[in-house]
Amino acid sequence: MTDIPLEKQTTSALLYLDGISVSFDGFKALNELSFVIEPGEMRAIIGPNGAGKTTMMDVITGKTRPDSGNVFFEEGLYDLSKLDETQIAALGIGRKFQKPTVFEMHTVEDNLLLALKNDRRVRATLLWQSSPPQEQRIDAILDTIQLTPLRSRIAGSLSHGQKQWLEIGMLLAQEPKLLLVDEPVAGMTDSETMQTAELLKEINKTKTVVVVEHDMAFVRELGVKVTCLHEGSVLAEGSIDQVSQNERVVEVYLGR
Amino acid sequence: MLDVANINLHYGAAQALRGISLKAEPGKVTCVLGRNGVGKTSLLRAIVGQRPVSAGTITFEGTDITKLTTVERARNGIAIVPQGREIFPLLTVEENLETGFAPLKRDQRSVPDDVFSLFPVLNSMLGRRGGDLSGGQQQQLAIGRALVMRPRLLLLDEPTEGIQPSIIKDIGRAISYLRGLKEMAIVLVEQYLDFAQELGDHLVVMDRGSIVYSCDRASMDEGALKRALAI
Amino acid sequence: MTAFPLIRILDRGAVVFLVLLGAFAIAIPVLNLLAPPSSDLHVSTYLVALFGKYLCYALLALSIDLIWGYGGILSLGHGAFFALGGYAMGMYLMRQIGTRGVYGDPILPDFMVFLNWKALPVYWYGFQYFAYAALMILLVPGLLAFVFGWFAFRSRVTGVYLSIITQAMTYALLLGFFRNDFGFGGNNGLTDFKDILGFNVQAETTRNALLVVTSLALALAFLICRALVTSKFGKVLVAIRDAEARTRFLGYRVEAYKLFVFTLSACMAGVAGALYVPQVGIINPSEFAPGNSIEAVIWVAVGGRGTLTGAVLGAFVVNYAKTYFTSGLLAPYWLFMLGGLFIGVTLLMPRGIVGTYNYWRANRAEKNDAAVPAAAPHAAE
Amino acid sequence: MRSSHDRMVALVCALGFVLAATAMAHAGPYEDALVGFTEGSLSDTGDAIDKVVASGNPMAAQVLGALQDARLMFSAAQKKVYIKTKGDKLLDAATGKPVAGAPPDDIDTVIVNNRLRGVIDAALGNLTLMSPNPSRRYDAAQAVFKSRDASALSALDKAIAAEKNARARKAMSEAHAAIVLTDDKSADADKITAIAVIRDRGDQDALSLLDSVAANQSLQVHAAIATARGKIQSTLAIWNTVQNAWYGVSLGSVLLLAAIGLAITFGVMGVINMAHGEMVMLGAYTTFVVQQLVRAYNPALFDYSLVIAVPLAFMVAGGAGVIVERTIIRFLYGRPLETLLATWGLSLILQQVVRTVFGPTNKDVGNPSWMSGAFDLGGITITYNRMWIIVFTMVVFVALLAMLRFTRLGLEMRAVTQNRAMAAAMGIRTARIDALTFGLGSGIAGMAGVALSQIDNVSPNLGQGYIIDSFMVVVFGGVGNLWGTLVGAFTLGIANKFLEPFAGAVLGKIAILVFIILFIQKRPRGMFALKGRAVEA
Repeated sequence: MTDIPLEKQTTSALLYLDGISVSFDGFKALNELSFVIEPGEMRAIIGPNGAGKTTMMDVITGKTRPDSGNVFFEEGLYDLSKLDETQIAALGIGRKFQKPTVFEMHTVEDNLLLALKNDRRVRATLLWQSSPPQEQRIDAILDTIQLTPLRSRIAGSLSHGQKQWLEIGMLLAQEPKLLLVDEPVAGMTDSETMQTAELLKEINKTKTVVVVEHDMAFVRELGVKVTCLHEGSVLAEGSIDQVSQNERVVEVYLGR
Repeated sequence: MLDVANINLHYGAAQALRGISLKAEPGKVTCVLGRNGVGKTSLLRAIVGQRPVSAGTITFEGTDITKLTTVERARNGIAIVPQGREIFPLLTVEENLETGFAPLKRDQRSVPDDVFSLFPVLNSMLGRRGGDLSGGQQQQLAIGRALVMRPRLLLLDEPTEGIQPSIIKDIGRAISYLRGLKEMAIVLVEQYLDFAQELGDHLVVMDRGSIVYSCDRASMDEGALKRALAI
Repeated sequence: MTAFPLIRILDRGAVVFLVLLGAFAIAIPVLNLLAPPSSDLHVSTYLVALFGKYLCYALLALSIDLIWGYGGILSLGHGAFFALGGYAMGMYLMRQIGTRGVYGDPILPDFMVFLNWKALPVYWYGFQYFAYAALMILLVPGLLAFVFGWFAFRSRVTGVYLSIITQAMTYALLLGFFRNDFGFGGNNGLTDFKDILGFNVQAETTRNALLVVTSLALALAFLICRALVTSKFGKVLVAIRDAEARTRFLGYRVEAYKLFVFTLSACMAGVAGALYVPQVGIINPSEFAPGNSIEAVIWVAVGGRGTLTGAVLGAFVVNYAKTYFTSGLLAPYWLFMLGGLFIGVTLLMPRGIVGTYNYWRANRAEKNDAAVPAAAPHAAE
Repeated sequence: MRSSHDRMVALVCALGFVLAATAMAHAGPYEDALVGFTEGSLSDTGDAIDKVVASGNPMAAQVLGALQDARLMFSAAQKKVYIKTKGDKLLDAATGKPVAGAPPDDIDTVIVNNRLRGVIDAALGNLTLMSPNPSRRYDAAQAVFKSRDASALSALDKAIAAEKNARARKAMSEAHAAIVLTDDKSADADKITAIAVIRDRGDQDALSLLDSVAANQSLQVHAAIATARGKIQSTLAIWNTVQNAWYGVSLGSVLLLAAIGLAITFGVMGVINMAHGEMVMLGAYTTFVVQQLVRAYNPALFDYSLVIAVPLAFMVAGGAGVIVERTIIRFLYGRPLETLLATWGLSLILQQVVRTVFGPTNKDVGNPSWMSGAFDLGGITITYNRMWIIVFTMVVFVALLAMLRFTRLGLEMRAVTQNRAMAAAMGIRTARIDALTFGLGSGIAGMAGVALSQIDNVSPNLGQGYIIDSFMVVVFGGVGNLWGTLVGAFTLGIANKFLEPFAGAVLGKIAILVFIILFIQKRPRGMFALKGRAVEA
């Protein structure tokens, strides 16, 4: 990347959202949102509709520019709020979208190949040759996401759950420092949901993960620190049990 | 009246509804509860015909409407107050209400007085652009707009979402008034328990695309309900 | 996927295509030069020129398929690159006329003498050298495409908007080249060519040679396209076509990819135009007409976009039909057919001939639970 | 120019005779003159003409008029000359009284040849300086202004002295000034006053007159000329700008007319209708057919032919639009690029249909009287057809806005545009609205065709000329925003016309296209980008 890293800020955090505000013509999607993700942790983000979960993802990945506030990455080396999607991706932030967006016309294998951490420039892709280490890497990922038997299938023909996993696999292939996972189990069966939880835990052994999810059973299954957003800012933070005891959380979820 | 018989619904490969069955009666409010992402909205989409069901049937006033288009269902007397209001931003309040004339015969084309007596604020803003209204006003407009259609089935999708308490009260009052008229069946999708409890005659809790708990107000077991909704 | 690029490039379809093309490129000249005019096998020189023309169209179609079929970029202005290449060649041929022109001016082409221009415009310098002309044939269209694409893709102009401004581009050039003071012969364009590299352009042998050269160019371009689309670059391209935003989030510079392929495609179109001019013996502004560009797109649609071979097939089928119908009683009905073709293909056969065939084969294969080869996308963009 | 000059040459000799006539006090020179017509030889006729003019007799003009259109008869036997009136009555040329009884047997028409016709024109030109009709006098004066012939001076003086009509008098004094200025013999003071008069005239002719003044002038005259020229040039420059602006507005209105329909189909429905131009073409041909029928059955109605054509064109093109939407477009929603190709194919078919039915050549569509001609407004000329097209465009535009704003259909259209799914859920028949919207857009294109038939060649390719421009207007103005289309059309129209003088028509057009291409890069949604695809009404 061409941009010069900022000097190290005094934060040990991998990701540090500092007072982010975003408003779409009047309506405040994010309101002075601040929180910290430590390296290697897994964080679940919950919250009712319109709490700003997806907007937060957009800000981190550069899809939306915040009106105010900064997003510091890697101990404050980079301010993501100044970079565009491509640069941010290149810094090692991978995103899985709410609605699975794999490349339908490509085989499972090619989907991974495209995601594989590699030189993204035109020349490189023109001259690219597959190499044993890369082959092994892909095999390994296929194994993790349990799609080995379907490696040469067209991604478009996969089941919903399989697509979700493929996309998670693509995240892994990017070898990002940080994974942003948006509603990974939406529309999955119970068993698929539980498998996904296992998968994410597995991934978390080596990577930092942020999961946005409504499915409480799933979040409980993950058993990690939970941040509850409401109206664009943090309402409560802590273990799932603490959060679900929290008066205000109960209020926003069960009513006023 | 409305009879939804174990329907499935898919978004591409994703299954949003799994064997849902639901009934609604005139003068009664059927309340569908559950956190978001569990398929409540998908259920309403299936009822108004915005998404085709992959299995099961939907019967309305004795006729099978499973295959009908959204327009035809609306013309048969099904009105929806969608999530996020979806009022027409560039139309004035008056024009927004008038869009409800579509299913009506020429001579019936008038805004019922109820609309203004329930939501006086609309009367004072007839000339304003829908997009310029506050969230609460838009919500009231959306309900008013649905009432203009003289529906016999009214579907409300989270009418309290992101609305300040005072207006929530108004909306609550409006819904119970409409129930009192005994002219229409009402299906209310809600995330917030107490709002649902005070209005719902039947309560249904959904999770991950299927119904996990249902009861009448009378036979309601608060504990079981809370557990079904548990976070 | 295999590690050996050559095998990767030459799948069954590609081999079949190249063999057919080769056979064609050999058979036609042989039958034209060796078979006695009396025999039924004899191919008239008229046909040779005609087929040569088709090959140029095929090359143009190929260039369009590369960006549309794989990159999802629908250019309605590719005729412009074709014509620019043609003009570059035309300028070389004009300079070759020398004193044999009507006015016998050693330097100035006839039309300049006619407009009593005193000196050769600077941009005509060097075109007496074939090498220079050849360079320009690639450079001029390429440069235009690069500048144009740089603006368009960087500011994320996509889909219909892109199509419209590409059309506007060729329209602007059309207007420009109609002007005499542009120095390209106004609406008469460039013609009355005498010889190319010392050979008489009218001569049978030259015509056959041109046909062979064009076939080679087509084959080469085809191989380049195959190499591209089967490479990782090609996969990225398709990824962009199907999910541009997603590709960005994977860290690819989408605009760079589009720009590269757009420019390359423009160069191919330029070569097609350059080969076209000596075979038809004239280049004039009408080549810039938006209609031509769109017609070229329909060749690709008919053959099947995103298949390369389909583009070539489409170019041949449609143009053969055109020749057949426009030169007969049916002439007045040709435009009905062409129009009908546009509508019919988009409505009834969006995959095109080859695409539909692949799709059908794939479905049959899928029953034996094998892989599904890429079928044409539904609605690029 | 040339013809009027010849006329003046003749006028001069004629004037000479006027003076001569006043000199000799001879009885009845007119009657004598008339005899000349009875000789039957051209030369005698020529002399006779001059003599008649010289006589200054009130009958003179009538006689020459009759002679000009071969209504002057003579009887060689009786040496008498008669004027045959339009009503075929016979007047005695000498007295002007109707002839009693039967005309003589040997009566015959006085022959003239072209040379004589010239002379007659000239003579009449002279007579007209005193003609009872002020506008005739004005024209005569203008003629003198151009010819600047010194010998006309005295006649002018007489005329000016007698002149009541201000316009004519001004013209005459200008003519007078012109003569004075170009006559070296006249005094500097007179010249300077003359220059003032010329300066106030302030048009191109005045400028060229000043330029034509001989170089050898005294200093103050030079100075006066210089300042005068400066002043005239600046006024001309201003008028020139105004004229350009007018042309711009005129072009803009044409663009707008062609683009409104597109703004609806493209802007509102997001459908790229490449056959839009052909809808315009259909409208133009409807006009042609209407005119043919009118000519055939009731020529008297010709002036109303356009009025009849407008609704018909709307129905024809609109109907075509609805059919197209039902049979093609609706299967392609959400596939803009395919729509683009399919509608292009459609445009080819429509063109060919028209070509087969009406032939490939241009069809001649006439301008009704109220559409032809022009009038001067200050220093600019305004042609009626351009003016009416601007008016028509505005009417269409306003009508469309009103329709969208106040009718049920308009309401439903806007609702569908802003939120298709919700509109359907409200029971609005979206499919029907789509068809009608497309029909409306096409219908307006058809009406545009009626207007364009008045200023453009009606040929099967009529539409193609407009399609790209219209797209540019819509895209530039901002998709889905009629006001944007309005502003876009006029901006482009005026910009185009102001570029032309510098860049020339074609280069100007290219410049505009390049500009728009660059513009779209910067603001892909156009000038007045709206959130979502919503029609502004």
